[in-house]
Amino acid sequence: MPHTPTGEPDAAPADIAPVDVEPLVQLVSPTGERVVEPDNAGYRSRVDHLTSEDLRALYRDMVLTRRFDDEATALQRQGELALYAQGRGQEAAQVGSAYALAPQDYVFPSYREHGVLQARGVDPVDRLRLYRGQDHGGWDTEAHNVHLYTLVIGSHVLHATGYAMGIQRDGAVGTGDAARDAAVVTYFGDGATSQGDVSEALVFAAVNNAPVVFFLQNNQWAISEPTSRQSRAPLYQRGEGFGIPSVRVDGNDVLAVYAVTAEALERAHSGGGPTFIEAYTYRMGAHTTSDDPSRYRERAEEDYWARRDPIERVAALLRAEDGWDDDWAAGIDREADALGERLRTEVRQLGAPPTATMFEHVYATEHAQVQTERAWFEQYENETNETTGATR
Amino acid sequence: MPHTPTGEPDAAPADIAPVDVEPLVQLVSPTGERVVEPDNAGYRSRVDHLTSEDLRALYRDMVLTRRFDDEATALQRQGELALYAQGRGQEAAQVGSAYALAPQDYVFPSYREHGVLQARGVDPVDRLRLYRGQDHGGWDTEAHNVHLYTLVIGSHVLHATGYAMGIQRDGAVGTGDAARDAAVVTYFGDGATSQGDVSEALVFAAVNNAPVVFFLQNNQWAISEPTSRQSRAPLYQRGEGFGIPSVRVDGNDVLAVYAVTAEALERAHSGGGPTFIEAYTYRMGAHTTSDDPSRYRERAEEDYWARRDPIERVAALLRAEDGWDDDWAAGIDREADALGERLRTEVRQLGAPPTATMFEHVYATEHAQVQTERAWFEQYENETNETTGATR
Amino acid sequence: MSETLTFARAITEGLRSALESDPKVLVMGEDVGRNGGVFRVTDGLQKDFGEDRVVDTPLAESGIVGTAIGLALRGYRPVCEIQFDGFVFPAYDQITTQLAKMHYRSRGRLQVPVVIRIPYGGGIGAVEHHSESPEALFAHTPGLRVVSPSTPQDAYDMIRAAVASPDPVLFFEPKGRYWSKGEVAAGPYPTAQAAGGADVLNRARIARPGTDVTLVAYGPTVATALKAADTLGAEGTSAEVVDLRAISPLDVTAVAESVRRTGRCVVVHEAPTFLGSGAEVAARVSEECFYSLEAPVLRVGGFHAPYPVAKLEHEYLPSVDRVVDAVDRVLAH
Amino acid sequence: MSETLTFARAITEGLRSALESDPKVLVMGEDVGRNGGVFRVTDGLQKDFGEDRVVDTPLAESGIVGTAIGLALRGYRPVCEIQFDGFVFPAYDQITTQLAKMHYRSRGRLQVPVVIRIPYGGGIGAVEHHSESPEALFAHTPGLRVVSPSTPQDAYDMIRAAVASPDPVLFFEPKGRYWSKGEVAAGPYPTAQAAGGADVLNRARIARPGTDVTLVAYGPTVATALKAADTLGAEGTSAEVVDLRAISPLDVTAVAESVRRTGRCVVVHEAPTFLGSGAEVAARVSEECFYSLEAPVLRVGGFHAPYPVAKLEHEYLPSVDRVVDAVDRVLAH
Ligand SMILES: Cc1ncc(C[n+]2csc(CCOP(=O)(O)OP(=O)(O)O)c2C)c(N)n1
Ligand SMILES: Cc1ncc(C[n+]2csc(CCOP(=O)(O)OP(=O)(O)O)c2C)c(N)n1
Ligand SMILES: [Mg+2]
Ligand SMILES: [Mg+2]
Repeated sequence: MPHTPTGEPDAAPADIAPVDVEPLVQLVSPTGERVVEPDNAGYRSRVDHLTSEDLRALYRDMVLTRRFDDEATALQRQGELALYAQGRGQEAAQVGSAYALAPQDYVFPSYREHGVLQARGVDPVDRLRLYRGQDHGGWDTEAHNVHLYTLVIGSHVLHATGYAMGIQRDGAVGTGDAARDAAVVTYFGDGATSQGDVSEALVFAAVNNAPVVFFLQNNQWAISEPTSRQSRAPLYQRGEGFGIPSVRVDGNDVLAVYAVTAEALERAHSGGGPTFIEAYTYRMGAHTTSDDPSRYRERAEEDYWARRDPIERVAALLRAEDGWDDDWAAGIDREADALGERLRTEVRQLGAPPTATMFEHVYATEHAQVQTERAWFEQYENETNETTGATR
Repeated sequence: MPHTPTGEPDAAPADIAPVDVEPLVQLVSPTGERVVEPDNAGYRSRVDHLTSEDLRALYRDMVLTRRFDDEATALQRQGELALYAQGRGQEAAQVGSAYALAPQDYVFPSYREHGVLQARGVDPVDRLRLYRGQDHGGWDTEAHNVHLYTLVIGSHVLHATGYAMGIQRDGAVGTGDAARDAAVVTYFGDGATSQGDVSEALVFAAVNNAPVVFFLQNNQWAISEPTSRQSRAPLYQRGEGFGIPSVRVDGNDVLAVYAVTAEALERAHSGGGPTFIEAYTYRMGAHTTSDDPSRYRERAEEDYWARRDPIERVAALLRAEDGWDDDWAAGIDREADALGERLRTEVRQLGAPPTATMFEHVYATEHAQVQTERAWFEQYENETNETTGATR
Repeated sequence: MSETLTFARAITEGLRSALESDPKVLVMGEDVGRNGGVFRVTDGLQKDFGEDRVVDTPLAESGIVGTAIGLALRGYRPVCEIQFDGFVFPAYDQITTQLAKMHYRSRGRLQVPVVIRIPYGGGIGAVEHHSESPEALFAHTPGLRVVSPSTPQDAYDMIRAAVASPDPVLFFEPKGRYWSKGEVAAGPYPTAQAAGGADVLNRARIARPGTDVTLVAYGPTVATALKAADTLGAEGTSAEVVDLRAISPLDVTAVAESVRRTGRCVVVHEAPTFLGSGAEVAARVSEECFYSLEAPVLRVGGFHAPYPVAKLEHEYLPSVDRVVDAVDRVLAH
Repeated sequence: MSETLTFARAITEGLRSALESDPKVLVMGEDVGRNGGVFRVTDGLQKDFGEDRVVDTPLAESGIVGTAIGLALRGYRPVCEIQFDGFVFPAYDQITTQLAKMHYRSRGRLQVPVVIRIPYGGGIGAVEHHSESPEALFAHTPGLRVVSPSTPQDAYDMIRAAVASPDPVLFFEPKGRYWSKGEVAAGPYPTAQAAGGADVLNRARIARPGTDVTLVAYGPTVATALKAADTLGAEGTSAEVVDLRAISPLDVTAVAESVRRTGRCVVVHEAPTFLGSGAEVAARVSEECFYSLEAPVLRVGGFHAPYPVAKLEHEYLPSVDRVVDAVDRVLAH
């Protein structure tokens, strides 16, 4: 069988310092130096206003996201979670893009965007209800303008597009009022790009000129399948084929991610329509706690990317530009410890919801089938309790 | 609401001679002159070998396709067909592309490719069984290497891709043996490009480097919706976003269509993988006999395209290069008349299949549910016949 | 105020009243705008309500329903048109895994009041995929309401209730009845809570009272059942016709109440009987009327075969004769 | 020759034997190659049969089934893996409108022997969409065969028959049983015609004989029914357990024969009972055993609610207790 040209170098070549794909927006090198080139001037200007307070805040959220990840993974190993999908390695892509959002912007995540949730203030314990098998959602979407995780790959990308069409109808686009103009950012993976729903979302967004940012985290793997099983063209080009301006960014460079997202949101807010962003990053962990990456990928590749850890990159930048305030850093470690402590305690306390919730909210108004079955079940439970003293 | 930039001029501007989109492969102008430009040299060389016999053959199939169309439309008006989807205006796109096929190539049409069927030798009466409500298919697919019409928009484009993956597995690609190397051509419309299945087909074809030619007939309309409701980028760019070489061709120029299809097939046969062709054409008739285009499109646009009739273009070319043999032309008219005659007679004779066929071929092997119901029905029919003398 | 309208026009007027009463209502689908839909059900609506509220969408059913869900999350009430029954399946994933489950997934925090209108059923001499009855494929899924009107008045009342209801509703329109006429009286536009619980979305209707046998039907087969009842009446058998209106929820109470009186039951629908909605009716009636049933519940419906070619559809569809035959059989028991 | 295998491994070995016996057999799906599938059912197959026969596909279920149809038209026999029950729906259109209908559409000229393997059912403590039982949503559609094994031996025999069968087969694997063990004896690989008509794809099996009540189950609930039969046996009630194996076709003859002997019937499946396959069983048994039934047919299954969170799934799933309770009720009649 003829082999497929991928148009993309393999993910794990030799031992090169810079990331190895072109074009790629990058503002900070893996070793923490600012990248100053003529063609990133526009993006550089978008991060000019970020103070060292901002850099510290980005760093803090990335570190807390990493700690959240480690604690959740540990909790799963201890049998406290049904499953967990690690975000390790994708903190810059997630936190950096979320920082660019206005409060009124709306997020449609996939299921791995713990860093986005961190930046949007979704309570860490709530973030784990789903993975504990205690709730199908877990947080108040309206309180954070973050929709629930969606597990059917790609389907939420259409919801995001429809939501953006609603924003248009509300007249909340192109008013010039920064507190009013709104947009949607939706996150999905390299695997998801193959789903028809994602392509249809690009169609709907383009023809409606909807204010939506398609934020693809190309973490190189869809479970065991490398990106070359999903596309033979670099994925950022996908958007262009639908008439959507597209850009590829170093997803492990939090400032570059912030800059391209800010640009995309400015376009969306002002009525310029959708943007497609490919954040080129790496899933450093397993797909989920059920997965064993050693079955399908090489240690050398993991090592290559370990040297491009997005958190180390911000740390290096902070060291270079902000000195490194040991007290401040220790404070963040204490915060992380407290987060871990809280998760270990409170997640364990997330018990089963009352049995009756099984029948609640199937419909918003009464439905005879649910009523009948619920009534039957309640009687059955009562009888069983009476006769056996326990349900089962 | 902000309006959408379409990146494409509206379909019906003023009264210009050449077709008004760029880039566009064209070899013959609407008035029948050869278009000789540096950048169509490669395509010109692909039609060099066509003799005036070939041109006459192309013309003949286009004329017969047009007559088939007219007769079928008339038959529908007389109540002899349940429905009919006219191909008027798309004869060059269909016949020209089909001419480029090798016998072993396989076609997956949509439901309007009467010109392809003509060129592949599918019997005209068989072509109308579906539209008569007498058969869901109508012809022997293996005899012509033409799959049945598929009415669920876009779904057959995946079948075509899978079929091409089968050709690869058969080792019938890249052998260099012109009688062996095979490929698939699949036809679909501008509306179909929005369906997730079509995008997924592009994904599968690209990553597998499958020998399939995606032949999009952009006839400007999907029932009442102009192409601008499906895409804001020119549609040929869609393929490129998936890493598939793409080209836009004047779909009313039979030689240009032949040339681009021949190029795509050469690529597919030799192991070069898929190609995406946008044939820019126009649906001169209604969507189907149930449709009334005056509800949604302008007469001026129809007039504009009437002047670009693909049959007139070949006729003009033949006049210019081949003289115009009146006897030959009269012969074709007689053939067309005979075709009309045959359709008028034989289509009327296509009666209802035996009732029992309703239960046949639901499964290839016996299935208890079908057996039970069939037995019941046969008994019921017998009893009803006995008691009332008629079924109903 | 009451008017004679075709079935199709009753839906148009119901949609018009919804669009007028609630600025959040949208109509969306393929060709619903300028063309007014292939059955002209949305005729004139785009002219009156504009392109932002009556929206011609790209040709992609998953996209239509998926974006409608997003619009609903933003507070809109989209009414999606699927052009024909057989073309709803590309949207099946969005309907089954997203639309049906989002209210539950969010523990009631989110509502997705999306209506999906589907012209369905056969008898119109159409080509493949244009005559199917897929309602059971939706009614099995918790979270969806599935309804089908049989008269212009119900069509009008039910589409308005469906649009106002906070739950997603699959609205199956018997396309073979589009040109039938009836009186339609307008009324006040329902509130969301009233609409969800409205009788027209929840309760069966006695379309014709009778005493000897209960005929259960909905949508297109109500007319068949009524005709069968006429025939039977002429032969001295009094058939009660129950029009279910909703397949989810199924008004088992009303059906059982009728069967307890008549002792016999025949269910009629166009979908294949195997695992069709009649299976549920038969199972429930058999259970709840165990001591009143004089004969097994029989089902008259489509056969276990894909919808056949138009030239055979009248053999496939449940006919008056086949209903009468089934009644003869339950009476003979 | 017989071996003790896990249920999952029995399927692996069935697939291996199909791949060995017929060069046209392909295995395709997400992560089925190097990773061996998320349940390791295809473990080792790519290594042994190569990347052209055991194919890691793009993440697109419609694409998987759609290209499988095309491959089948070219003479191949693709076995598609859907990763989890809840992810089959993007392929629903291809399955329902294309795969099911192509043989019929072509009047038998074309065959599309595609198998779709779907790990299904709950009880494994998973997150949303990973525990569902959507079999009824396929069995209603003419043209599809829908089966589900309950033992390693059946798993082995049925996957081989499914692959060899000329019809499309939806092969539902009770994922909760993947780790259960049993003896598996190999046999000759079936021919196409033999496979389609094979007992394992068409006939129910008496999993345990009994005289007082018939328990009808398939896939994951056969074990539940057997346990319930144990409990009942201890209480002096002799329950017969019928393992349907196929939901389409349903072996009504076998079930009715049993119920005629026992006079009582309880159907058990994990899917919601409303319009679940048990509705068809109940309707048919009520019809065919009208004079032998001593009590209504009862159904024990999932409730009319989306599959709940893992922490509640054991309340949702049909338990041994609930089966016993239903038997008590039919016996009390
Ligand atoms: C429709 C559907 N098919 C299959 C799955 C199973 N599945 C869960 S995650 C995953 C891989 C996703 O890869 P990608 O989109 O790259 O996202 P990532 O996990 O890398 O963040 C698969 C196949 C699913 N959740 N939904
Ligand atoms: C999945 C699906 N949705 C809707 C339809 C109804 N329908 C039939 S043809 C058509 C328009 C197709 O337009 P296009 O793809 O441009 O092809 P053309 O008819 O112009 O050749 C529509 C919406 C269908 N057949 N299938
Ligand atoms: Mg990924
Ligand atoms: Mg078109």
